Amino acid sequence: MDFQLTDEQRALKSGMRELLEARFDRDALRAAVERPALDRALWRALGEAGFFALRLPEREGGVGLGLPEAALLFEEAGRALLPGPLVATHLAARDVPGAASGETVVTRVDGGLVAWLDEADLVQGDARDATSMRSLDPLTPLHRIHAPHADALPEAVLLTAAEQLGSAACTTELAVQHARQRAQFGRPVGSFQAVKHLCADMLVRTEVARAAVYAAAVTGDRDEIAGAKLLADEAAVRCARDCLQVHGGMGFTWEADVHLHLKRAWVRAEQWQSAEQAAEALAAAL
Amino acid sequence: MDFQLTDEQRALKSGMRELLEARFDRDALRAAVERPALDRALWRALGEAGFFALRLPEREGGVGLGLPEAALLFEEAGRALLPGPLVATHLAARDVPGAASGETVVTRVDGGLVAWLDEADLVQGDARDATSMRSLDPLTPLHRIHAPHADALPEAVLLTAAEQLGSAACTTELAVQHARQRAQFGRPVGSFQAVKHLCADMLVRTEVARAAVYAAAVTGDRDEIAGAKLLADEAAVRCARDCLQVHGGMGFTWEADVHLHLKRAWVRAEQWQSAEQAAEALAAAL
Amino acid sequence: MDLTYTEEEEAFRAGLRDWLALALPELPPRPVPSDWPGRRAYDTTWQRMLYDAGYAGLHWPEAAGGRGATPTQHLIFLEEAEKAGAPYVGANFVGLLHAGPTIAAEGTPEQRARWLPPVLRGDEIWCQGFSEPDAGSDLAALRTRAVRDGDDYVVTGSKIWTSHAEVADWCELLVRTEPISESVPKHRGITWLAMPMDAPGITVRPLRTLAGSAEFAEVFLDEVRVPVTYRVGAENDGWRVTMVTLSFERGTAFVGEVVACRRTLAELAAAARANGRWDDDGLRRQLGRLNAEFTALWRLTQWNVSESGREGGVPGVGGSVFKLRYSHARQELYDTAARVLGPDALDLDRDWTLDRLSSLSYTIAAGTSQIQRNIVAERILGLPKGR
Amino acid sequence: MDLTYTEEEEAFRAGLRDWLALALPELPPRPVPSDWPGRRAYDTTWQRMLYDAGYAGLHWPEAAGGRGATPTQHLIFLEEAEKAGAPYVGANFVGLLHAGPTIAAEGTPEQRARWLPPVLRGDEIWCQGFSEPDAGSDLAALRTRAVRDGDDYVVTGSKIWTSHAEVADWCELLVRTEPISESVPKHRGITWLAMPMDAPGITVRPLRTLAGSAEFAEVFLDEVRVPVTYRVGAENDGWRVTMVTLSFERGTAFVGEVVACRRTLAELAAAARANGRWDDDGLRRQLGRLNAEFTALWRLTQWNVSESGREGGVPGVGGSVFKLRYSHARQELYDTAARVLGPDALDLDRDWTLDRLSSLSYTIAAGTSQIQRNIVAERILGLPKGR
Repeated sequence: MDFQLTDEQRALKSGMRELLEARFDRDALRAAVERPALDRALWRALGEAGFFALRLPEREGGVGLGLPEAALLFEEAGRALLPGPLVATHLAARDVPGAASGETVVTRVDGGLVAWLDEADLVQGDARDATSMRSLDPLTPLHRIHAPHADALPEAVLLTAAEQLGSAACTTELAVQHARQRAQFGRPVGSFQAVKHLCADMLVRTEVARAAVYAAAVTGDRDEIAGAKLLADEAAVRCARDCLQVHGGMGFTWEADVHLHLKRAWVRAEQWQSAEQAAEALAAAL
Repeated sequence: MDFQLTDEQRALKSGMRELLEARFDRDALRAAVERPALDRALWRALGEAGFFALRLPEREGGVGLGLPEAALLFEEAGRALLPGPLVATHLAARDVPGAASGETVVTRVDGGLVAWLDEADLVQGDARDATSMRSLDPLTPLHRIHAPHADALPEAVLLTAAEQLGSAACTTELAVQHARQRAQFGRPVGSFQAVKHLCADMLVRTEVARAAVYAAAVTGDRDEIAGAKLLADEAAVRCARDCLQVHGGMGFTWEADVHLHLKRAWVRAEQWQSAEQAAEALAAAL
Repeated sequence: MDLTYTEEEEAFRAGLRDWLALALPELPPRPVPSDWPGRRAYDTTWQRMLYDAGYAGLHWPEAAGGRGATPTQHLIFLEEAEKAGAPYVGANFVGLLHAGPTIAAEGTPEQRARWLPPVLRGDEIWCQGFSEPDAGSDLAALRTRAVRDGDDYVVTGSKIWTSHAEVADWCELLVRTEPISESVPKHRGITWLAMPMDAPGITVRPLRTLAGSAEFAEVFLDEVRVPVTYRVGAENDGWRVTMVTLSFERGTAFVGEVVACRRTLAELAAAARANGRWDDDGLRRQLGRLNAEFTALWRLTQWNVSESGREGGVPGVGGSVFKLRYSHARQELYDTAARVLGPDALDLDRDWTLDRLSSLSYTIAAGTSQIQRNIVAERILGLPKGR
Repeated sequence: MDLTYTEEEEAFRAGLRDWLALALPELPPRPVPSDWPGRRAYDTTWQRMLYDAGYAGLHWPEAAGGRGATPTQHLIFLEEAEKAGAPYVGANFVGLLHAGPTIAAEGTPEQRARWLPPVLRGDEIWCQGFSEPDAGSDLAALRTRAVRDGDDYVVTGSKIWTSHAEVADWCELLVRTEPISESVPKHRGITWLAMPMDAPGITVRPLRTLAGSAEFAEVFLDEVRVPVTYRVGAENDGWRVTMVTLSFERGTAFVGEVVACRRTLAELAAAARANGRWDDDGLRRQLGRLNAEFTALWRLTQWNVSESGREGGVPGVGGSVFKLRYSHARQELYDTAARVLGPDALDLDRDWTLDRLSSLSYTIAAGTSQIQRNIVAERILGLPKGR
């Protein structure tokens, strides 16, 4: 038992972070917010980097890695607020030609929702009765499907939880940065216990979610994945809200990134397995 | 509309506080904790002061006051942790001879529980299958009744909520006192924001419960009473817990009164109308 | 403890209801949020209708042209107006609720005569220039400078979170007339000015919030000349001048909102009954709990209003208790709405989605919850200042 | 990230399981909580059994007479022992987990030879004299004085929250050997002493907790003579000496408890299914949520244990993250138990009622949650000290 990242896993994760910093910097993010279209070149770059083919065997042109490694990459994607139907395309890498390379953008009907329907090249599931909605999240165009909710795909649930984890880690860092730099009453706001303790609770939520997500990725256990989603949803939503509180008025502006994390976290919390569905599954497992 | 205590109401309330300070001081409280028997002389003194006959018309030998005044007295009883089946005896003042004067101690079967069964002179309701239990609250001997839960008596619910309010107000004061006096790291712990904010939240909880309890006493509305009970239960339990947290280790001792408030608050939260029953009633009223 | 209304209060309520029933159909259609001139026209039209009917400045003292109504009458007014679906103060907010009362309390007779009647008639509207990018919770750290030059102050700096700046006639402005130093603590050296919004040197830049709209603006001031005669109160006494008015609302600040929240809660229950979510025990009880919560907040409002009608009350502090709980309850209400809606809560065109976003500001704006807790702990509970 | 155990680890687990299956039936019946001599005998018997089987001091370095096991083996040991229903350290707590490791790290060869073997064999037990009535969160403010007199320290003062004081042979004692002054900050001037509990001048008074039992005592010291040779580390260096050991548990402090909580949770679910409360959607989902919570806490334990096995880890700080969450989760668990039980939760003879009471100490003991948040914020997040 050594429940720590291997050197290879660390390298993979930091490689993904560097790729995103280079190809999806803050200007690109804010441009995507104002014009939510998929950056196809970035998508192909992700494909080249193995983001979609990560778990395909090497003999099928894949990278031959597993769910833990995929979780690390999706954590980075979540941290960077990378838009697009990343989970659906990743899951389709084996079956849909071009998905692995990032040529084909795949989305998937997920119970009551389908994301990026207009931009995707292919939709999995029955989206005939999809009706467009004005999405709360500027980075995720949504359609509403009035179909019964399908069974959660464990891998989709887990990778979404990993994105939530990345978002929670990011808003925690944003809050801490702000608390260090912003001065009021002649000192950094982070020196006030009220702010300090908000930040401490953010870290605790994030690290508990991290342990849950990483472990669920390693075991692949359906119940453990449900637990990881539940805790990562909570962490992403609550950390974004606390981050907003720490930022005060500045956090309430469109210019601050915190609302993008909160809205995205709200969307992901509804995707693949909601908190209530996860809690029911976890209760049944007791 | 003048939703403030009248001068008469203030006088009544402070009179009750003085009576309890004189007849049920801290020594009496701690003696009652170690030997949970009813103080019959105190009970008669309460009767003389009109505690039980408060709402009987004057022509029946009562005080001729209403539910709001009763709520104020029960708030004081809750603050002082006065033991005994106060609510049941108060409600029986009209129908049970000697109840109004404090000669007869009356208890009442309340859904799954009956308090003070062995000490009471009279029990209302069917207590035949009552089984004794070792009560969590040293100030409230309990029996368990395995009967279906009867409908909540609104007046019993309200007066119990008033006791919870008194307890919440008391633990808030205890916490503030401790925070002012206890020094750690060279200054009063109440100067640390973390402690300060705990205390502020305690006051908020108490004052919201106060508004709810007083208003429900004035209107006598069944739903409003349910709401008052729900909020007063929350206030009493959470303020006792926060009071314990503010006290640190000292709050964890048997010698500190805070545990008496917490245990009593837990008991009262189960009495007459639980939080879940109240919430259901309040939902149905929407 | 009396929750019934007196005959006079009931008569006031009846007269108001009758008038609202007649007046509201006369109002033009509500403009879209982005149409600032339309919003100004709509809000001032409504203010003029109130004025003509004798309801303008209900809670203002009679000497200031108001009706000198009791806090209870004001409560009734706000309750009935909200229930009837009447507009709230809108663009008249600062004029009616802050700048006007400040001038009424601290202005000269000439200043009162110049500025108060147009506010009551809906002829002029005011905006507020208090917060600055580096002076939020710590408002007294404000740095916008005013330098005396003959009969004018010359003002340079910037303000943020200013509503209605695009269409306001006047701005109640806090400026620093004495730099902070060893001998001048930050609360000294602040002066209150009425700045005409058409003065040269003012630039207004809309500030988009996370709800996507631009309800606020930043106001940049580059050597704006404000006549000394537009100063209310003494030079360097602006902090006290401003604080005098903060207790003016006497507990009524959120009356309309609490009434509206109770209506929203009833709508939520109806929606849950309609879409089947009502069968969820946990969600149903949460709706029940919110019923208790908002009923209590309504009663706490009545409590605060009653207390403010007495002498010696400290309504500003009772307001902190209320605001702490209310801001949290409001967020809980809209989070519960999202549970009722499920995936539809992600649709900006559904009811409650934008309200959910705007509810996020309640624990921040007008004093964060952290600041409010300090106020409660130090001013009510007497806990020591310090850390 | 590997959650499977190596062959060696599995072999260790298998051997342990076999031994536990044979050893546990040999144990005498568990004494009642108020029987201190019985508890001492029971706990030391168990320790002797562990010693004879080679499991004593599993995580102690071999130089100190331990087995020098890896953190993972220690984790496995604690997990399996709890699952098998074996006793936890009990009266051996301070000796095995604090005083012993402190002596192992900081003691002289003679001190190690004198004190360590009896701890491992269960011949001697230790208690802890750190906290004082006025030095709780602020432990370094302790005031119990030790004055050098020839070859002895003469110690006067009082200690609180001392477990097993009635039956301990030794007390690890922190005393002040240098008064706090301008030039001596409070963390200096503290010295670590081993005090024989049979020395004249020691009075032990049981301290009743809110759970009704006397798990702790107050210890009053009136000119107690402690030989200088019983000092571990240098005079005035006791704070550092004490802190060295705090990281010694390497993330394993709550292993048994987390295992036990998961078992309790399963029992709660069974109880709810039996009494019909399972049909309550809200309560059932809460049980599900706690399943996620304690599974994650188990994984976090494995994470911390793995990290402590690497160099450069800061297990004490990772412990703060864990403790903040765990203490809250434990309280939530027993509050949920009360919801499952309904009125039966008021019965002291029912399962979980005393556990619910004792869970209240978790956010206070061994560093309040407020102190833990300071640690996390300042040491992990790098936020500034101050207010």
